[in-house]
Amino acid sequence: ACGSVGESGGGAAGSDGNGGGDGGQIEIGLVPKVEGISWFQRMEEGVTSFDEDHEDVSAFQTGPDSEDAAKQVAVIEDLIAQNVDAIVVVPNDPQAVAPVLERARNNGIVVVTHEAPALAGTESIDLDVEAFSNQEFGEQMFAPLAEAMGGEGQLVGEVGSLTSETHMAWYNAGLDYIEENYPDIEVVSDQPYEDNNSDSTARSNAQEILRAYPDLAGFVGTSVSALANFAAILEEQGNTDVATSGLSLPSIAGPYLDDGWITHAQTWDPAGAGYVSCYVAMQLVNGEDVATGDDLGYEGYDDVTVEDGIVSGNATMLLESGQFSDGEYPF
Amino acid sequence: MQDDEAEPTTGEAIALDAADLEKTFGGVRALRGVSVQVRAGEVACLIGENGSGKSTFVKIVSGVHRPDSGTVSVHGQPLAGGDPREAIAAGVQVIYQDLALFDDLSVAENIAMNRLIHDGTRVVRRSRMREIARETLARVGVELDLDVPISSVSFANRQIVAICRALSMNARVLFMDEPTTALTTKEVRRLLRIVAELKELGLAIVFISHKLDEVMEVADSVTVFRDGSKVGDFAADQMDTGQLTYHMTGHEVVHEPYVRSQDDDTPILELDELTRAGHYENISLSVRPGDIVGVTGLLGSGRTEVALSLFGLNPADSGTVRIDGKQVEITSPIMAMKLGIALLPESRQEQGLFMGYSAERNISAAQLDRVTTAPGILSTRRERELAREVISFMGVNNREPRTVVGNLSGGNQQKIVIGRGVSMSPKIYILDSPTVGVDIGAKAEIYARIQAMARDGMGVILISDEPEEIAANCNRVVVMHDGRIVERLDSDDVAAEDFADRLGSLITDPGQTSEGHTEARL
Amino acid sequence: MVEKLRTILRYESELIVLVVAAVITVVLFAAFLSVEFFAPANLQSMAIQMSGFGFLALAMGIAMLSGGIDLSVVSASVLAGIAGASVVSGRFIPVTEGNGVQLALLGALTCVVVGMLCGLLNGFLIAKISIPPILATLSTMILYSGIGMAATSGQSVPVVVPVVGDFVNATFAGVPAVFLLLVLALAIAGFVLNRTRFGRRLYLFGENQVALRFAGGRTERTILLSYVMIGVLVGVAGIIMVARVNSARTGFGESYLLQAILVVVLAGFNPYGGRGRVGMLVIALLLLQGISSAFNAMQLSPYFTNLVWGALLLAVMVGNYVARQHRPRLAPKPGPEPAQSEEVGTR
Amino acid sequence: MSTATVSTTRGWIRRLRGVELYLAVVIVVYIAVVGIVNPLFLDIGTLFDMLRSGAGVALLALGVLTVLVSGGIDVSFTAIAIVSAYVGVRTALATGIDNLWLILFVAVTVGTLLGALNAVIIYAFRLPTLIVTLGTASAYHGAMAVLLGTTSYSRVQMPQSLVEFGVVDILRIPGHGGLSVYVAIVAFFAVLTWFILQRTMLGRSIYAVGSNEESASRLGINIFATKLFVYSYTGFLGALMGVMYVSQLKYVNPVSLIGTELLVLAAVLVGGVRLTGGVGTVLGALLGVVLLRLFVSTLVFLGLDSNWNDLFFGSVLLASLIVMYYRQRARNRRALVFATT
Ligand SMILES: Nc1ncnc2c1ncn2[C@@H]1O[C@H](COP(=O)(O)OP(=O)(O)OP(=O)(O)O)[C@@H](O)[C@H]1O
Ligand SMILES: Nc1ncnc2c1ncn2[C@@H]1O[C@H](COP(=O)(O)OP(=O)(O)OP(=O)(O)O)[C@@H](O)[C@H]1O
Ligand SMILES: [Mg+2]
Ligand SMILES: [Mg+2]
Repeated sequence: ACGSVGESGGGAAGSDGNGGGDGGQIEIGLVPKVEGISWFQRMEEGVTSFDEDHEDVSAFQTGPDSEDAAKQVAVIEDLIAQNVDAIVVVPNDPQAVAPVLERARNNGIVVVTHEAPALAGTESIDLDVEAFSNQEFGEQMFAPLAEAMGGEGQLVGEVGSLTSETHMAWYNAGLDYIEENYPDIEVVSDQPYEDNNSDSTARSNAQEILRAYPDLAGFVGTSVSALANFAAILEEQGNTDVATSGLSLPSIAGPYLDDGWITHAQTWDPAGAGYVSCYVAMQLVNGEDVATGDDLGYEGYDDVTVEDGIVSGNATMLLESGQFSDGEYPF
Repeated sequence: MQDDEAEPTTGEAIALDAADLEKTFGGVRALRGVSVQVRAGEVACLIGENGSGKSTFVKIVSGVHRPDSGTVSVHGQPLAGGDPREAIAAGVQVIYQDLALFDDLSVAENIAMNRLIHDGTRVVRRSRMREIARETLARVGVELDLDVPISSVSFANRQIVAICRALSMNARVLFMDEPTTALTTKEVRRLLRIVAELKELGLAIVFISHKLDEVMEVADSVTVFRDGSKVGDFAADQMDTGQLTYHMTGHEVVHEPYVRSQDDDTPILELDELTRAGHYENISLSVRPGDIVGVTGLLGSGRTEVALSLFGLNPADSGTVRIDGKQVEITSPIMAMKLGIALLPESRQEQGLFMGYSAERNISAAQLDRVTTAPGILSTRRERELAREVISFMGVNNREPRTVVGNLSGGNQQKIVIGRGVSMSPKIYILDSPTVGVDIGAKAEIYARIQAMARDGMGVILISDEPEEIAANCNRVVVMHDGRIVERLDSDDVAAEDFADRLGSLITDPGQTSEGHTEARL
Repeated sequence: MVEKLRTILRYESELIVLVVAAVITVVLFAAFLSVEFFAPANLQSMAIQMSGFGFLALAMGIAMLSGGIDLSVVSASVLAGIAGASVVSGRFIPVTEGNGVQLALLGALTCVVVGMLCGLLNGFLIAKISIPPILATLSTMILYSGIGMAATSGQSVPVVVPVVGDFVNATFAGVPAVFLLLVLALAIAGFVLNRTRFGRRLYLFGENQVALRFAGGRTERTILLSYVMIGVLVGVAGIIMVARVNSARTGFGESYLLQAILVVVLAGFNPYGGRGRVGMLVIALLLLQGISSAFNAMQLSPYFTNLVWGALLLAVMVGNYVARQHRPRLAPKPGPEPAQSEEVGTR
Repeated sequence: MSTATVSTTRGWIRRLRGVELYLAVVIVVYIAVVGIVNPLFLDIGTLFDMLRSGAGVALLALGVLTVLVSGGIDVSFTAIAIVSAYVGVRTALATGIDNLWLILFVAVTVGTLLGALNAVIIYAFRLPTLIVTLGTASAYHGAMAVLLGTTSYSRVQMPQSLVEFGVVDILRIPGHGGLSVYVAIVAFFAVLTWFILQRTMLGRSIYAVGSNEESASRLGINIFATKLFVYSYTGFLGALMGVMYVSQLKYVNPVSLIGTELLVLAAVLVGGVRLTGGVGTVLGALLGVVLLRLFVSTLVFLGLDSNWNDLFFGSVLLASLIVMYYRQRARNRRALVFATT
């Protein structure tokens, strides 16, 4: 399948809009969910290195101070008003940014999203960039856990929020996988618990879950807070009966993996996502396509798939014990 | 007119020497070069109309305010000014006009706090607190529950607490800024006796009051203020109240006793066996057009509670209220006002006025309907007209309707609240303690207005602690005690020569007519 | 004329301080920013951003006039938005070719009604149960977002009627319609607060609620009504939010709560009641929006914006203090005067 | 001061006890209900867990109590907490001295100073405390982010002394977890705060200032010194809490914690502490914290779906407030207190 995009004249229009006295540079603004947390600081590194790699591009990151879709919309509106050439967004709530992104496109601005497959193929965006297939990522998360549980026992899950599209996609894909392959694993709560990406909530959830389910055999956390705090509580209690898996960062999961409190952790490099999203945006501004098989200049994205408006890489990063020498974590 | 210094009664040292004090508050000259000297063992009374600068003088000496210029020294030691601690350390104690108590702290703590602070106490023992409180209370001869918060204590007892707090220290100069406003005759007597004792101990006492008979009783010298300047110092024994009044106001003040002149005797308001458990019992009363019915008694005798019931704020349990012969159930102030009842509340600061707002806003607050044009839309013009009307009828000294009432003197504030009620042309006007803290001149003007209203056919209920006030204004009087009416006096009693004295003793000693007990409630 | 100017100089110190702060800010922007910042497109975008938030701030301001506070403004407007969006989501009422406009109006009405009900509950708790406003609205803040969460499972409620989105983009003579709506609301609120009986009672309540009761004001009804009015504003804010993002979801706009309080106190509203003017609120809103957009344009970190907001708030308050030292002792206008007593109290 | 008469019943002391008693009853009933629904809840380990996770909030509550009693409101304490802790951590990282005492020292110094700065601004310019602390909260945190950045540090990157501090137990019951040293810290400061407020002249001055600031100054109470103490102490407790917080989470995230101040304020107010000053006890404030923590941390035991969290929490909170204040309203009416709110 030839996954070429650029059906819209977005690229050309973008170049036109670029005439506004900025020395012919292509301006790309990346709007993260929130500024100041390590994930997006790492993403900014990717944006910065993209900016440095490309003379004719000025790429920068600017975002809100809290994970609030309303503030993110405001930042995007300000970018539209400045008439940048492209906007890259990691939406807090894809639905909420959709209209403003559509407006951006109507103004001839190229729009690329990351972590918003739901917007792919809509009028709101040109392309969505994913580090991997969310379904696979979810299965990858649950498989080693089921294995470690010996294929049986109680399992509890926790997500950042029930409204997070990607978290729920991983969780549900994982559940389907378990249902099919490990019928003896019992998922004890109707719905995953929720930590709102807050460490203190994740921590007290972990304590309560362990008390309320004394026979728990497995825990899966799709948010960084969920997995890390659950592991921390296991460590504090010296509890070795529960296998754990989920999303994490090298610097957070590293020590727990080394000591065995985390069974399995995986992630993707936000720097790569930032770099590649900017790359895609630049291509579209220049009126060029992104097609299956292209190399987008970053590890894990050297052979991307483009399908239904989604550019998927192969950038899942499995975290393993002893993978990084002490303290030398990339992020 | 004599303006010369009064001869010092004793050869004692000068305890307080304040020279050339000037103080301006954002344009208002509160003190204009005032000098006052008080000797140890002397009671110097300070009198003057509302806003003449008496309290400001006190606050400067006690370090609450810093004077713009001028000096203060206590027993020869000059004070830098503007620091209460310095003044207290020098031996200055004040019973403030507003008492300056702590509502949420207990009686014991309120009394002892002063002492504890200046003893440099760091760790507080409750027993020590109570001990100090008990000692000083004993000195005044009053018993109070030490552990209840001040907010649950009657105003009279609060005044006692404030007095005790000042007495708990070994003061050398004691200021008493209207310490008797809420006290009844009996307590006033006691206080004046204490003043005499303290004087014997060599204290210099500055006593401020609007009640000239008290002043005449304790004063060695009298200092008169007018408009921030000192009119003069006078030896008390060479003066009478008439002369003092003249010095204060610049004219003679006479109270004309009120005689009812209406001939329509059908009552506008009738209370029949009105009862509210714990507040008052079996109150029966009727008011005819032109009546000024005095309601008096000790504090806590239930007068205010009855007034609040008539104003819809304290529903009665049983009994009936009839207005113009029709039985009514008054459930809210609005309804009371619709029925033609107006109330001047007891506390003008807390219940009467919006202190930070202008006079016109205060006046229109009770009858916004009257200053609207289209339904619900206010008219600035009408509001101002109404304010002007009230201000001129009541004779408020500051004629600018935009003046913030908090900046008016007490008497003028009171005129505004009273005038607000008058402008509603009520059938019945209930005045709860209308002249507390109001100077002689303003008092006379207020009396004149009240009587004028009654003459026009309004029924007035006048709640008051002062026998003189009742005597000067009422044609009928009821004395309440412990929630019941214990005495009714009609126009013949009121007209009698010795009425004020008789009333005074009826109030202080209601035991004459009932076996009631003199413990203050509420 | 000169006389009038002098009066303004003497009495309107708070206004002057705020205007001076605004002027300095604009001058600084002019120095540091390209002309593009003042281009119509950017001004339009700022106007749109201000609109939804402006309604919330106005609502908060009204609560503060009575000495209260409404911590539930954002969650109530989101709940209203969810209710309104459900109407136009096609989930309950099928959307056809012809009924788009009617549905949109019905949705808007739903928003306002739900907002009003939320305000009514707040008002009831405050006026009739006497729960302190800060506690009452804190619990309803949690409650309202709880209802929204339970009703939607946290999912976004999409809007499928296109007119809703058009509403935000509509302009009259280049001015966004939603902004005109805000201007209209501010004007009406200003009128109601300053010139009507109800507004006056609200101020009087904030100044001294006991005195208002003795003056025959229906204090409880006034407070209840004021929260209903807040509810209506919050409902309109809900409409604007929904229209802007074409959907509604719990948790949206939460960060606007503290910002609303900030803008209101910056405008000189006294959290203890009785003081505050809609006109000043307009200036404060413009100031805050200007700073936020300008800093975004300069790609400054949002934390830097916070720093500047905080510092600005303190600077303006200190400016007011200094100006107050020279204030004469007359109340200025029939309008809600900002006079302060000389007391030591700093509450 | 336009705030008029507030509660004027006779049994002030009795009534205060009333609030505490009421809270205690609600807490016991609630625990019983959760225990019946899920007996696993009734385990000493659960208690240990809750004590530990509630410790930080309890410390903040003690500070908030002190401020409220003095007649002020503080909304900057969470900002102070995280800023101080972050400065402490950064100091340790920059100097390479991985020592708990150093971090604590730096943090509480910063916290105390920031609190003191609040007091100076409030006092010098006679400004409403809510406004000042709203401004400083924004400014402090903004300044930290601008000057130091917002880099977060994970368990291995942060000072190890903090990681160790977070897991110290003073008592362990095998199979049920342990009682954190945090509990001892909170107990110590609860007693200290109680002692200061109730038994020292400083504490009584705080009540006096909260009750009537003008009167307090006329009595010669040093208003500035009192406020300086109140806000500095709150800053101090905040900083301590900040360090405990990052230690416990084993993760230093300088953009966390902010936004929780209203809940802490609510907990303290639920505990019967009066918003306008002069009234409040340590016991009440702590019971308020216990109650709110219970509500938020029993959902797993109750088996409630996460979607129902807020609805449940909001309703229970509201219901208890209604009962509490409706009774007080009725009492006030009889006592002829005329304020509506
Ligand atoms: N803190 C203040 N700010 C502004 N004006 C003040 C202040 N204190 C007093 N004034 C003004 O100074 C003048 C003198 O007031 P002061 O209180 O000294 O009068 P007073 O003689 O004690 O009156 P009263 O008999 O009513 O107690 C008045 O005009 C008053 O309004
Ligand atoms: N101590 C009190 N404090 C408050 N209200 C009281 C008190 N005592 C009695 N009330 C009565 O409570 C009722 C409510 O007062 P208010 O006038 O403020 O309410 P409202 O707004 O008129 O109420 P509604 O909407 O029922 O007409 C009135 O009837 C008032 O008189
Ligand atoms: Mg989210
Ligand atoms: Mg005086």
